[in-house]
Amino acid sequence: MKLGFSDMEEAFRRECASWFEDQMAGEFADIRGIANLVDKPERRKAWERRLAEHRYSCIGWPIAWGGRDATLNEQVIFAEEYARAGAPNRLNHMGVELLGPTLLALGSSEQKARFLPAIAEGTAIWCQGYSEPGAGSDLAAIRTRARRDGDEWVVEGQKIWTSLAQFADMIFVLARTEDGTSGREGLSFLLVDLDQPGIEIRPIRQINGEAEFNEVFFDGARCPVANMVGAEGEGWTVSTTLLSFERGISTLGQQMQFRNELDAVIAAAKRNGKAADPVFRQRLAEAEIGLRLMRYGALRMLADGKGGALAGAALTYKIQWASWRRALGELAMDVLGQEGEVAPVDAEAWPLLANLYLYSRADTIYGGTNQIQRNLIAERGLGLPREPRGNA
Amino acid sequence: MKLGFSDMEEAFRRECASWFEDQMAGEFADIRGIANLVDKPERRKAWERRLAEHRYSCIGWPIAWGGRDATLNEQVIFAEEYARAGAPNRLNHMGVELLGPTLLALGSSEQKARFLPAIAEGTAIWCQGYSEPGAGSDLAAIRTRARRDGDEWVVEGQKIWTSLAQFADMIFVLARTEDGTSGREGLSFLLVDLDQPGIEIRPIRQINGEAEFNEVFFDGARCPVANMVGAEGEGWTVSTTLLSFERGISTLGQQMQFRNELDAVIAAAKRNGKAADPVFRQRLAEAEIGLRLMRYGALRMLADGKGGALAGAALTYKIQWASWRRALGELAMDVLGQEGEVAPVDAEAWPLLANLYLYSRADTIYGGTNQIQRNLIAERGLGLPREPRGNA
Amino acid sequence: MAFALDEQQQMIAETAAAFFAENATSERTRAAMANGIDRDLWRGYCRELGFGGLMVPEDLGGAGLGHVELAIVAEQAGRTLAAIPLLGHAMATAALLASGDRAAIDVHLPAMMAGDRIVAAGERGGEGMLVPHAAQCDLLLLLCEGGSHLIDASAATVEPLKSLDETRPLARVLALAGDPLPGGAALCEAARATGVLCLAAEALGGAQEALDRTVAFAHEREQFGRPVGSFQAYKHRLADRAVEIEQARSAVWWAACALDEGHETRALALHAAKSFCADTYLRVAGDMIQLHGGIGFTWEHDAHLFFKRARAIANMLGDGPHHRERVARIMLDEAA
Amino acid sequence: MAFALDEQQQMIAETAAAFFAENATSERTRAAMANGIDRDLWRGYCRELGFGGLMVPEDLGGAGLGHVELAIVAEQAGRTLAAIPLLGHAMATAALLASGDRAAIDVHLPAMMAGDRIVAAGERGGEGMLVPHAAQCDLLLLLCEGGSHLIDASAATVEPLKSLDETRPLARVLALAGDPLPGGAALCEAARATGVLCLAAEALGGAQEALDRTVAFAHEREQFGRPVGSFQAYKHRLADRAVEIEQARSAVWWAACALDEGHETRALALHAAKSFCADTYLRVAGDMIQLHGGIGFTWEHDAHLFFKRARAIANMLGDGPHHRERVARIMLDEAA
Repeated sequence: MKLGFSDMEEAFRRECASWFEDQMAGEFADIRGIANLVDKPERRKAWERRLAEHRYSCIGWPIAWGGRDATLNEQVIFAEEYARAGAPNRLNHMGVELLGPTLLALGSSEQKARFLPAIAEGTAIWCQGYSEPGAGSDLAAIRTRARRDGDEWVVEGQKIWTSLAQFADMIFVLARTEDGTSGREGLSFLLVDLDQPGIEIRPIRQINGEAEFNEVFFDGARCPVANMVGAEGEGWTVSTTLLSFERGISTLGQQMQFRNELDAVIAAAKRNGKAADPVFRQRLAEAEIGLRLMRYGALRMLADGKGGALAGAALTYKIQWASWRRALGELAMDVLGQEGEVAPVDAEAWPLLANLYLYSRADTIYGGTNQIQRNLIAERGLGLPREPRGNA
Repeated sequence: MKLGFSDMEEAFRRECASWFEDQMAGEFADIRGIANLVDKPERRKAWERRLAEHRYSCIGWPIAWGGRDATLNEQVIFAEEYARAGAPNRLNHMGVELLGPTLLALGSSEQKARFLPAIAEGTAIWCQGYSEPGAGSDLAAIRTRARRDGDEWVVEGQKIWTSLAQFADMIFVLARTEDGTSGREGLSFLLVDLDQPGIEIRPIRQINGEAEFNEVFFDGARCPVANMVGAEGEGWTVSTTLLSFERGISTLGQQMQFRNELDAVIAAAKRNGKAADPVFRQRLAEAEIGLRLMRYGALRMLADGKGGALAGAALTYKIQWASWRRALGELAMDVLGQEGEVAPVDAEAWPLLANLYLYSRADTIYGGTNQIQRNLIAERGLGLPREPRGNA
Repeated sequence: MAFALDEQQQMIAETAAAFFAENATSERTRAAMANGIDRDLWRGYCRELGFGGLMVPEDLGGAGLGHVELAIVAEQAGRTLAAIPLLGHAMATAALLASGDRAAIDVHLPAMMAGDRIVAAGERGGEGMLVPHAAQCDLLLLLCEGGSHLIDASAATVEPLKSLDETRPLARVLALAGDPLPGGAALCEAARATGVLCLAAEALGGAQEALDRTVAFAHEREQFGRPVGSFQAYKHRLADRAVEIEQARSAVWWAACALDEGHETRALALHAAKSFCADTYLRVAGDMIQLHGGIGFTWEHDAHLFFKRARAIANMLGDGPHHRERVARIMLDEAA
Repeated sequence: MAFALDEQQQMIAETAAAFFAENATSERTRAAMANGIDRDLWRGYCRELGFGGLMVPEDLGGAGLGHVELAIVAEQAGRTLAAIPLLGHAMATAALLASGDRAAIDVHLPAMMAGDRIVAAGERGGEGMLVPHAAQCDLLLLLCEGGSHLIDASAATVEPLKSLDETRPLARVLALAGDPLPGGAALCEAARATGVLCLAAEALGGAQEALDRTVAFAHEREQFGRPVGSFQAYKHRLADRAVEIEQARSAVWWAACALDEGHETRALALHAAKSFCADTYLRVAGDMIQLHGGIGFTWEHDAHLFFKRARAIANMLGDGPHHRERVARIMLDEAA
């Protein structure tokens, strides 16, 4: 067991840090430290392409597909330095971190050849079509249908909570392809072009006044039959594989953003004197401890591969970070007091900490609510009986 | 709405306070402030009789049955002054507060005449036979059986968690009198003499080393048929009525004991300097607030009679005090640090606060666990769907 | 001792509940968010309901009621997030009456009672003076060290701000001129006490409404083929919040009675009520979002309005740690 | 970076787990409660397992392992509430090695490693000096301001006490004589760091075992015709505790690695591990009682032994608020 990195790894760290610093201090200074997910999409697309030019868009992928076949430790280092430099959240997170690995694992040669290069080059942005109005936490209740029409699938239905769909080029969709099925049976996993008449995207305005999430309506939207990943009716398995990539390396980058947020809270507490208040000091310490334990938990999760304790650590990660961040939002507002509740009249977006306070309420909901996570931990992690389904 | 008491009520308060002070400073000084429930049972029986001599054993009962027909406010005052003077916990709580009111409401004239005077005179101590090894939280799963044999019921089975049975003369028992029934059907409510060969009492040693609770084994124990309260098979209704008296006036006396415990924590914090620590001050304040809100909650509950908000306030009282006291136990130990973990080698019982820490873990379990209380609040108070029973 | 609403109080509660339910709808509150006050609603409250002079003695044309009745009404206003200047109004009424300044009373109270003169009230805080409705009001009541100022709004420099709680927007009072009201610290304390009670009662109402709506949702919404309210985790969460709301109600009633009766526990009760009710509201409103799932964090759903109001209340007139520290001072026998 | 047990560490974990599971049974622990130490178990640990010199360099006859291995073993000891003097032993080993005092090492280490010489270790606290195993030990390691003393037990006046945690009883050290070890504050810190890690690892093990036993009970016990573990409130409670235990494990590994590697986060890691693991153990052990229902607060059931051990660990070598305040100092860039 070892915490430290090797000299070669530290050299890679310096290389990453230096390149990111150049970019963020230079051409991409205008999007440095952008916390907001919906600002300046065109510039962020440009940033995706710049990453690709430097072969930095998907370093964990095989060299043949535009990656660097980077080791786990290199990926850890990359994610940390990326975030430390204030590089913006990846607009193509879904493509790089979720769909790409899924295609590498389960895609046909043709699918790899058609879809992977555009992700690696930063030219195709992907989003995820899972949740539906009646199937939020309960993915098995999906009702979006796809029927075969010659060489194409024709999709009818509605997805919701689709993050960043308004900027995306492609969507992967879980749709029911077999009539009369319910639950996990009869679903297929389809790759659909968003730029077609059968698709309408409506942004959903959130609690913080912005719109990251969308409703996506499918009304006769089409995709080639060849765009189905895995076998027909096996979409649930594909989606499970895809979700298993969710808690990977990118969590370490996400943690650097959390670090920035905690640092902002610390700075505010120092400014207004709360940093000297023993009651607040306890809470600040708890936040610091929680963040550090997330990091070491993620490192355990990564080092452990698929074995033993991973089940525990990986299962517990979502609720850990989401609860931590929500608590940080509350701490931020408690530290700031009334000053945290106001912004200039003409401000378009809320300042970092007010936005954290608001947006973090969604963290414990999307991607599996805390309640669902606890079910999973209890059932899969501890082997307790499953919650019964109702009769509906 | 009014907080204050009338002049007459305040006069009654002085009268009570003065009599209790005389007793507790005089003849009963040896059991003053006794927190332990199992110490000096004979002296406590003498105290029950002394209360009766002064017509103070059951002041809320009708005058005809040995009470004083006291108003609600008088009962509130009595309970508070009783506890304030450090008078010991009532050994006959079950008789005075639960069985007595139940007999007054549902008992036959003969039952009233046979059982009420001895309770009022402090000569018959009662205990409660509800829980069973397989029916802790789930009273409907009761398996203790009673079969008719001429003019008698013959009882077979086992009760558990029977508080103070080792000092009691009589037990009220919920037993299944109809073969083939299950759940709430076919239960009857019987009054059984403990002093007979068919009954064996085994104390259960608790986490604090003492034994307040007992197992009570019935092996051919007998009681006259006339000792059944309510109709045959209607025991569940009787027990529900009885339990509805549980959260009455006596809660206010109980709160004075809580006050003493909180005061002991405050004193300890002042002694060792934690009272100057802002982190502990917040927790001490929370404890103080919680205790005050219990008092005003109890007053609302009492003033409101059976209507409207009572449902809410009464339903929420058990979990409130049990959780408060458990938290106080934790606070006490946090305040005391290691000093709270030790006692002289020859100490028979734990000091007040260590005992609070240990015993309060039982508070959230007996008389309906916090989990059961939450079910009740959600189902009866908020009208949410009931938990399904299994198939066993 | 009779710790329940009497008949008149019950009637006031029902009247206020009906008035706000009918008039302070989500649509109207959202419409009022553009400028911070629903002025029609406020005039209706003052004139039709006749609550503009709720705590004003009858010889001054008021209803001659007390803090218990204020709490009853504020609870109902809080339930609907009514965009009205009740807080400043109640504080200024208390301050004026406590001042005994007959001239000021004659000048201001009649117009205030009619709903024509809007008062914003706030206190000097750490970094500045953020006062709810300061950008909308006619009069400003400012609580400072050792005294209060009641100032014509035109005599103050006010910077309007974008506020989290748009149903009661904050603005920054940058500079002010005007004379302190007679009465000094005592008057200041009277106004603050009334304000604290008003906020606690509002928080109670908001928490109750947030709970009720979440319970209703729990019956309707299905996941995994069952109403979400049938899941025990859901039930227990709501049960815990219901327990806290019962305690919060006890706290508000205690504080209101203690104020009206000059009870020895008056200060303790106010600190307890403000901290406990605000914390309860924060928790219930947070759970309201969580338990509604995705819909709960959309702009269209009202959950965020409760959530933001809860936060605003928590921060106003002393936060939780402040009030608990005051409780500690009292219970530990230190100077108040 | 490789944040997982390597093969040797995995083997040590399994060996220790098997040893304690076989030998540190509930019956033996309860029997040992009469005098506070299971001496046979301790000799078996030191000699048969050969862990008496776990952290002692090989040239001194030890196994030459580090804090990671100590943590692995302490976790397993904590799992079974083993009534052994591991804490004092580990702290004294660290102190002796850090002192470089060859004479003291030669005098004490061999007998300690053989399990023949028992060391109790503690620090001067607020009101007195309550030291675990002080009434059972041969040697006393006492951490004071600016230095440590390693004293023959006969040179100290010790008052035995009735202790909540009878599996590791406290006694009061009233007076002492003897020379400080060379090394001063640094040595003191080395001993405390090892002790803190040992306690954190014990807490992790105890929490894991308490969770595992409660999960097992949840499968067996039925109420309302269902296994209690099928109730969602039960499941979610256990899930929350499982999350905390995962975090606790990360904390222990982090602190152990940081100690062995002299990592810059060393101090932070130790404060985090002690406070987090102790809190986790307190919660899990408390829930163990609660979720067992009535049986959980009987003397016969082991739940109270975990509960009392958790409390004892929380109070030893600095409580939660103390360690969090230290974290605050570090993170807020103040003097450590």
